Amino acid sequence: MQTELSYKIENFEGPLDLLLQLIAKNKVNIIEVNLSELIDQYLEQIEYFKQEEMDISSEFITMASRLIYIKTASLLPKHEEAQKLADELKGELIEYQICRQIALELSKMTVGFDRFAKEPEEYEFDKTYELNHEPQVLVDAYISAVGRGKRRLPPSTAPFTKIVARKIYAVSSKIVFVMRNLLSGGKKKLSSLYGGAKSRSELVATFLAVLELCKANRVKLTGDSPDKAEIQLIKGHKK
Amino acid sequence: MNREQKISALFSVLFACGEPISIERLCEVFDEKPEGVETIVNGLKKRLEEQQLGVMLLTLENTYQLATDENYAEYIKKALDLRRRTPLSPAAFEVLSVVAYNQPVTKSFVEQVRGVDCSGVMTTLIEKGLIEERGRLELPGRPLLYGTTKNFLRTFGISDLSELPKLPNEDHTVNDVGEQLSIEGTEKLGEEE
Amino acid sequence: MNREQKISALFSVLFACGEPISIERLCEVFDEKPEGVETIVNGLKKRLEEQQLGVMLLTLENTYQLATDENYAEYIKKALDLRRRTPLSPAAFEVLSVVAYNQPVTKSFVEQVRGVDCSGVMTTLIEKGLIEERGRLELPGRPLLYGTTKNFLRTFGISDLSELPKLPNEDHTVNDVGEQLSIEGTEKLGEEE
Repeated sequence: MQTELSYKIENFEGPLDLLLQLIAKNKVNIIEVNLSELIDQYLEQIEYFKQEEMDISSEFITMASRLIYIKTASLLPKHEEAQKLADELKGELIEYQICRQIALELSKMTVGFDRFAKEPEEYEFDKTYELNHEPQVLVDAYISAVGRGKRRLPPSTAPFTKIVARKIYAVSSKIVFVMRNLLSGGKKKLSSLYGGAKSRSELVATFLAVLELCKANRVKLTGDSPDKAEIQLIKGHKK
Repeated sequence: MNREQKISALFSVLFACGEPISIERLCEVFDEKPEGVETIVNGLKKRLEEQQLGVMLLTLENTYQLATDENYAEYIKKALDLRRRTPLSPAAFEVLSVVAYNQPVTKSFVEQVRGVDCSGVMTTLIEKGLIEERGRLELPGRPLLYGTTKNFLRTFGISDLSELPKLPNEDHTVNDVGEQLSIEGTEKLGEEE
Repeated sequence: MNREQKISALFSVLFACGEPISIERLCEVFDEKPEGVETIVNGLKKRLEEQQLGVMLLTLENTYQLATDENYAEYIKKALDLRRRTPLSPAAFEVLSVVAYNQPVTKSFVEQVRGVDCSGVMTTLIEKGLIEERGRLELPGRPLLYGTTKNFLRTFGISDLSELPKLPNEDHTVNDVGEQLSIEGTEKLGEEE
């Protein structure tokens, strides 16, 4: 099947959008679409994006590998699994198509965009909260926010690394890490602090933590070359 | 206070508050039963229609709000310097439609339907007051749930979610498939988390 | 647009803007000379007087603004006052509890815990006098720290933070000790202020 490869990646809301547009191009509906051909067209399209050195987001690649997997599975003598995967994909496409249709209808219902409300009057009103609640409400809310069993915070940094500006967070945790390492007193080789680092950003964070602690006069660095540098906690630091 | 005065009082209250006011709050303010408030509300609606003042009374679920007539939008935009206000993106309309028809709904559900990350769009929609948090889903990870706001209703010119456009292809075959799908979808969502 | 429509348009513009608008601005908006705008303004004044809607048009120097009639001030106050008797949202309770049990704490910390942007909720809680600023954390960026207020104690009927209910799972697993250690570290840093 001949497909014209003239799209730009920015024209698509995501891999599902690209698939829907390929289906539309073939002038068939989702139920009847020949999945094998569709997969080929999708992969061809991704290949084209790559050749044109366009920025392809990971979602497109993930979908590509999923499609390849479906195709591979369908080559097996028993391909119930391939059928299941194909149905799943078709289902997602139908669902997304409905979403697109509704979105289109919503985008036509714009009368309210031209109806303006008014800001509340600026009375000199005290906004101070006046109600009373049982303190237990806070415990429930806390459990809701944090989850049970995570009584103390900060929780492990792992789940949040994607959300939080990594550098700042990691530095604060590395300050704790460095302090903990030095609590026993005595000098330690600076390089020993880097031992457990798993990534460059972790190394950088540890280094920044050491600098922060130096600046705050909590640790002392000695030694005349980087590989001989030693770090020590400053005792009797005033609080 | 006679009926006409009550209508004027209601107008000035809605005017001063700006945001949607619930019927319960109006009952307290005017020391009236809900039916009493509704009578006043209907009186005001009628008066605003007759007097053509350029504002109208909107019903948004169980709340009321004054808003300007769309016919004068051009002047208001000019006065507020809103001409360069960006309309919603196609992505925003898609996210809104998933949230509106499936609420309360998690971000990962929206992302599953659209097949792409939606964090940025969701944040924008929260900032624009079109969607809001609605508690959490009782699943491991306790993901946040989202729903549409009163402002969403006003923006799309409806007074209730039931006035949203019907889902397309509501005939037996596709609907069957659709239902099965959404069940599959939900299960997957659960497993993932 | 005829004269009556212009009057309605003026009302909707003044309504949507809220603040006083200068005559120059109105000249631009309606593409009129000052005399033309004045005619419309006078028309609106007259209409508002006749219609007795509880709102009037004020002239302040060379600006115009809508304001509510003092006759209905009592109701407006009641309505606006009731607004602060709306209970906190679930999101607000969550933010409040995270601040209460971990203070002093940064906004980004609260956001890490909840997994979403909390700016709006934090602002509301400050306005309601439930949380307040508590200096800055000595870390790159010097983020603001927040803690609870006296009004917070009153709201929950306690006289001291130590009276906050204990959080569940106060066990002494190894993991827990580690977490406590890191808390100590953070606290020390905070105290340096």
